[in-house]
Amino acid sequence: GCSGTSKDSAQTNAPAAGNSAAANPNAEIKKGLKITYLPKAVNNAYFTTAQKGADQAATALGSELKATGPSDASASSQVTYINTAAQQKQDALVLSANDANAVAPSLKTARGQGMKVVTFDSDAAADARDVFVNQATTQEIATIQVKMIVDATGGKGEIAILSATPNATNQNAWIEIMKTELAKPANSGLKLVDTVYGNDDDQTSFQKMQGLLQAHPDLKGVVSPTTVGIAAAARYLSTSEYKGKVALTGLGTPNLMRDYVKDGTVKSFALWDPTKLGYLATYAAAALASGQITGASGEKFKAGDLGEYTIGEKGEVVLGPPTEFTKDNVDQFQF
Amino acid sequence: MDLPPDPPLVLLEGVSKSFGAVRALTDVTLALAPGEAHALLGENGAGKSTLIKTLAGVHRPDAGRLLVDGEEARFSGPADAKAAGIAVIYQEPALFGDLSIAENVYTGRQPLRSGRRIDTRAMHADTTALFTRLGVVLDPARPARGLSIADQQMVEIAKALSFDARVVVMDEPTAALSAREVERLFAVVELLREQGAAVLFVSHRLDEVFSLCQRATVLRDGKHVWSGPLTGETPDGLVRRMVGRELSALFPKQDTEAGDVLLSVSRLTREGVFTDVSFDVRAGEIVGLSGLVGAGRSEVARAIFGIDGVDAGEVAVGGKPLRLGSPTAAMAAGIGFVPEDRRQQGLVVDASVERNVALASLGRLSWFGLLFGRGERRLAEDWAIKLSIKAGRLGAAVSTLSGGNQQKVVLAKWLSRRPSVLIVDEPTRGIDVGTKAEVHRLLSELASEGVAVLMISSELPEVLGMADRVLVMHEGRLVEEIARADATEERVALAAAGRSGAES
Amino acid sequence: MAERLRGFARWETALVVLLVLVAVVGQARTGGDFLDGGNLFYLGLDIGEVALIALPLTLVVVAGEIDLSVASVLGLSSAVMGELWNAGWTIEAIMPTVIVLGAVCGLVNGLLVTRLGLPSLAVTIGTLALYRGLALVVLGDGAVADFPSNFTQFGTTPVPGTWLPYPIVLCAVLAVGFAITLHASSFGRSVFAIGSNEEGARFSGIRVKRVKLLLFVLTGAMAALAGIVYTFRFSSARADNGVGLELAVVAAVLLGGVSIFGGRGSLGGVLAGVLLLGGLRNVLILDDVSTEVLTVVTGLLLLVSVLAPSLTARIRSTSTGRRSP
Amino acid sequence: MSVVAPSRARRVTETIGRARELGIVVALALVVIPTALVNPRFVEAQSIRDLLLNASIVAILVAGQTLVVVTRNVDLSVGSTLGLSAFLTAQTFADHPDTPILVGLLIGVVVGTACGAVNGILVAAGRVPSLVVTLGTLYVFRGIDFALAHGRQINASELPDDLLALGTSRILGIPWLVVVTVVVVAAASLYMRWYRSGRDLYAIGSNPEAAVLAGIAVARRTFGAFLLSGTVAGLAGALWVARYGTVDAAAATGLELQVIAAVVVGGVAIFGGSGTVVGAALGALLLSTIASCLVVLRIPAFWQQAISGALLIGAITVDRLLALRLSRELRGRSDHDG
Ligand SMILES: Nc1ncnc2c1ncn2[C@@H]1O[C@H](COP(=O)(O)OP(=O)(O)OP(=O)(O)O)[C@@H](O)[C@H]1O
Ligand SMILES: Nc1ncnc2c1ncn2[C@@H]1O[C@H](COP(=O)(O)OP(=O)(O)OP(=O)(O)O)[C@@H](O)[C@H]1O
Ligand SMILES: [Mg+2]
Ligand SMILES: [Mg+2]
Repeated sequence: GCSGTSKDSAQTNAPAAGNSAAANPNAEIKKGLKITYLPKAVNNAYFTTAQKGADQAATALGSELKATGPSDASASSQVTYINTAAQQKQDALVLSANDANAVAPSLKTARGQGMKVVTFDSDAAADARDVFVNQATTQEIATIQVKMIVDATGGKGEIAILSATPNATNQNAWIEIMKTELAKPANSGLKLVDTVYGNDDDQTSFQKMQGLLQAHPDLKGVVSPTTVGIAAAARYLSTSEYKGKVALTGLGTPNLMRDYVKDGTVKSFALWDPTKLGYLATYAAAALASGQITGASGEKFKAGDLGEYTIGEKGEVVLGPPTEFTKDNVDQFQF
Repeated sequence: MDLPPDPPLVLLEGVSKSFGAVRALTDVTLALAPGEAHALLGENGAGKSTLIKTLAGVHRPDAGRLLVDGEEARFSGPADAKAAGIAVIYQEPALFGDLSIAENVYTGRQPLRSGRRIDTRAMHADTTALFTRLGVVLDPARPARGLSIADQQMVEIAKALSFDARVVVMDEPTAALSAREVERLFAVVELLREQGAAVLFVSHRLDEVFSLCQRATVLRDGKHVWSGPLTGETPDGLVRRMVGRELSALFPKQDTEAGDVLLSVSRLTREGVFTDVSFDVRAGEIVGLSGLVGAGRSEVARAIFGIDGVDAGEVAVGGKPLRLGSPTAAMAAGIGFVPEDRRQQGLVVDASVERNVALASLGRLSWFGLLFGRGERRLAEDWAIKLSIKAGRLGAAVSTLSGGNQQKVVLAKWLSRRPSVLIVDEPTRGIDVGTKAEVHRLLSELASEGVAVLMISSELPEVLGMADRVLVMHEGRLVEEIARADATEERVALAAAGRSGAES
Repeated sequence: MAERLRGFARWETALVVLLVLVAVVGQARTGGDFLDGGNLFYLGLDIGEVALIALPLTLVVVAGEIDLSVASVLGLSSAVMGELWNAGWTIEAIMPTVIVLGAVCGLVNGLLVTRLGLPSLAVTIGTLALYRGLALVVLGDGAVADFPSNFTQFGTTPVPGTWLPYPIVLCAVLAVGFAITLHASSFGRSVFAIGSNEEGARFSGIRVKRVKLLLFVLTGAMAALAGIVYTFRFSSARADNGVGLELAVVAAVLLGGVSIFGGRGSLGGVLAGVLLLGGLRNVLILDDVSTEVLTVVTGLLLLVSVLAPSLTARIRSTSTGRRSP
Repeated sequence: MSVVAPSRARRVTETIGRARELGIVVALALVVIPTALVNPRFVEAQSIRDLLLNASIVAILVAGQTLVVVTRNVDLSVGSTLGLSAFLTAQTFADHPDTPILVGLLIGVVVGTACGAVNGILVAAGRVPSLVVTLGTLYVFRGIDFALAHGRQINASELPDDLLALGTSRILGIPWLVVVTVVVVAAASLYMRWYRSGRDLYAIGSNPEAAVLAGIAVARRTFGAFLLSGTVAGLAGALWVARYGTVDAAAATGLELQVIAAVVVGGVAIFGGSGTVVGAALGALLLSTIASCLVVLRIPAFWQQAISGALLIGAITVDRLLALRLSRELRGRSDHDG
């Protein structure tokens, strides 16, 4: 390019409409705050569970929580709902972003109009939200999955990944770090041979699992870092002749996986409690909307039963390390 | 009212039927007695097919009643008519291209075997038996798609016979058949008559009517004109009843001096359709192209206009060679083409009159592709007056017009382009008597203005009355050229049947 | 048939009445939020791409064909845009390239339909998968989001001093062009003629195949343009952009009174259809009506759009004792 | 008049008629054999069972869709019908764990039949284009599904084991689901081949006006085709629960395009009149086998969709060329004996 706008000549997006206001750690949580809860899609069991936590928090805080959202988890489908929340002059938005970038412009506009934005589970562009409530650090999630697959396979052989959509922000971040972990000499016995995508669709994941096993006769293990994927994969494994020969682990909910850890298809899997995630995100939203915090690193806020949390780098709050579920402890969890 | 001796099998009484503004039937009465073959006669558009469709339960009459065996019957659809024992061979074959011939014959009545399954073997055997009766060799298992018109007609006939119906209605069954098949068909009709069935027979060939039928009914403009026994009647007498006036008045072709050759066709061939067709048409001339249905006349016209491709041969317009295979090129060279099927090919019936008239002149009416103002309306108004098109509004859909007026719209569409060569294919098919004369006057006028006209027509009197020269096609070849002075009905008919050259 | 025509004319009137109704009721139910400038801006953004694609698709459907691959072309153009931007191309060079690419996608559809005589429904179900697949091949799981803000702002800010989004302004300008093309040009007359009677059109010297080919090419190019708008609006080039949008566009076109069999329809009706679907969605979401109701309402509107004209036509034809075919 | 000896003519037509199904079988072989050479596991029992299982639900839907498409209509709502019936079936089992398996399955079938009846009434009695009607009901049925489910996901642990066993257990090594599919396909194909009302469907699609003249009850038959398509989609929904064990409101979203693609690939003319259920079911098998092969051949994930799309277009193109050839053949013969 000679005179046009190219990647080299352009300035990247302007920085966020900064939080100039100072935090007042002693500010009371306002009553009757209007909060919108916006999951990736309305018919997703994981988010339905998280919504329970959000509801509990809202009740405790005396806020008005409204759940809404699109029926499909495509990149742009949430934007309408973000705009609507802004239009309805909601005080805060609790959001799990389908696409970090696609929601950014409308989030910025909404914040410009005074709405506070908390992302949870899946972040939006850092300059488009105030706080991100992370279920666990990317590093923790990746590490625990690598640890589980090493346990299950004895640390030797070919493994593959069954992920959600090719564009899923979370999964891609975890997979990147898992690759780094696997490259370490300690894990040199494991060889990642393939990554396939089940699109967070039960049927597709099911069939992709089959395909993986056929394509790689020497496969020893599969990691599925998505609740939909691992459940579908476990169901396939449990009835196929590969049961017990191919290990499966990843991120799953106890309710979906209970049968499979008990029948030995899966040795262990991990997850955080989505109810707590929704609960924490709602508390963060209320704290922001009440001026207790601004999202700056080092600020602290109280999150009801969960205790006190500190905002870390880039406005991130971490719920805590993921829980590993095995047949011994899985019955203690209901979500 | 002349009633047959026995109580009629079927009696249509005072039947009227309109399609929008077109009164297709007005107070028509028709009685069919067991054991008789009854001719239904009338000009194109007289209402014969409409009457038949009323009898078949396709149309519900607006007024009048239908009695079967003296009992009033109400048909809510063709199935009811079938159940009452009425079998119909429609004018246009209506076959299922994807189904086998046998299934076409036995649609909905396939022979069954255990478990209510269709017995294909029996069905094929029955079909073959029927065809043998008719003297046809057709494979009952082959799909109906791709059958020639004549074969399609034979399948329709077989279908009607397979019923053992008490009333068999045949709407121009012989139009596409050769003499041999017609003979077979007649033998079958005789058999049906002996079994006590009534046969209603439509044909424009009066000799067939006289050899087959005992009684006849004549319709004119949708009205009942005459019913009676055929004994003592003459063909001329019947024609007078159908037409209502002397024939000569109908065809006012003015004599003109033929000018330069405007359309020159040489050695045109489309494999399997027509072969080695060569002829010229001069300015001021009307050349008639005659032949039996299926002889390939329309196909020649389509090829000249560029709708179909050709395998060999050339066409020149006004001395300049024409690029074949492109209607746009043909139009640019000055050819206009009024196709035979006006509803499918000539018109966009859902669109308004003005849109249709302007459809072939869009280039001329538009300015850089844009249509401003009322150019289309003005063009249509102009030609509606010139051709006295009767339409409620020029914005009304063409489908609301009567057949004759629809035909005039097609003519207007092409005449408004001022073509130097005009090809008309069956220009008066399905239009009423008065309009027909008007169309003839128009064609004649055009010729006198120096247009070269090629007229394809299946109506012999029309060809004989209008054409300066008659070309006759038989099975895809041009077999004879007859000057106006020498053209007689007999000579053209013989040539069309492939028996020309007996005398010159 | 005339009744049918009048019925359709009336359907367009009915659409406008429905639109007004939605606006009035929406305004009341949402406490004035609906007709607020900010909300209208969002509404405009939301319908932008659908409207852009609906313009050429109207012509395609009027000509008796259909193109289901539009959303995939949108996705492919978005993916290519991202890839070219990553490769260091300038936006000024990327935009025409992407539009040409869309036109080529349309050309492929058009050639398969006109040269091989394949049904467009089947062809474009195939290219729906093909083009989306190519988008994935081009950009994979990546997302390109660092487009310069002086371009992305066209998708995120209104025209200064108004609440009008830029895509809507673009769409309005193009709509005038398309309306003139369809309703006041010889090309448009050909399109209608082809849709009502293809054979008749051919016998009138209309180059049926060429017209259809052109329509598919145009649709591809417009879908690519919609892809550019989409990419700037979300500042995000991704292979899965616009998944499933084809149904929304087809629904809007049909709701606008265009006959799926071709030959009937108007661009005004389609724009009203786009507005009605978008407006209704907007009102319902503002009014906190659930997603499921939204989906049902969309479907019911479609059913009404075909049943209403057909039923009125039938009632008339029975009163004149006539059977429709 | 035709003077061709019937035996020869019959042979030509029958060979070409069969060629369309044969073509799909050949295509299947072309896909399976190279894959098996590269990866012998592909033709092991487990793998073949999986191939058949993967195709089975779509193949069931395809059987119903063929009935509709042959009449020159289309049913776009099958995915939504399946979703609704799957959810209601699963919900019945989840909320009333004592429901007998057959009763539960019947609930799915009844729901599907009801959806089919709605489509059928609208198309046959409303005399409106089926594409628009079923696009409308696609939204309506899915919306109802969403409303009933309200974000709920029913999973394997809530479902009776006997039901889930139906999705995985086998008889003589053949999965039950595959047996059911074969029965449905066989029943539909026998119906369309050997029964009067089945042949009527072809007649209607082949020439609607002639069908009226021939006294065929066009509206009733069209209604029947949609009804059966719904019934079959309902059955597929119930089986979906058994097979996948997890159901939410989004189950089978977008499946209609796969079904129509399979029908078209299977040689059913999209404008009606011709095609067989067996061909269409083979089409479904071909498409799902291609998808499996691409995974097994380790084609990069991002290429798979593009390749399936290209193959789909290739298949309909070949089919079209075959059909053109057939019609030319028929025309050529009648020309020469004229
Ligand atoms: N469905 C229809 N709608 C409108 N007008 C019709 C319809 N069918 C027939 N007509 C009109 O009714 C009149 C009688 O037509 P009909 O087909 O009965 O004539 P016909 O005597 O069979 O002529 P032909 O000898 O050409 O077959 C014609 O003017 C025709 O255009
Ligand atoms: N004996 C035959 N064998 C094969 N095809 C035939 C035969 N007769 C007619 N056809 C086909 O049937 C079609 C109809 O021909 P058509 O009736 O239009 O011919 P025509 O001479 O123009 O008759 P008309 O104009 O009187 O209807 C043509 O495509 C022709 O090829
Ligand atoms: Mg007639
Ligand atoms: Mg002809």
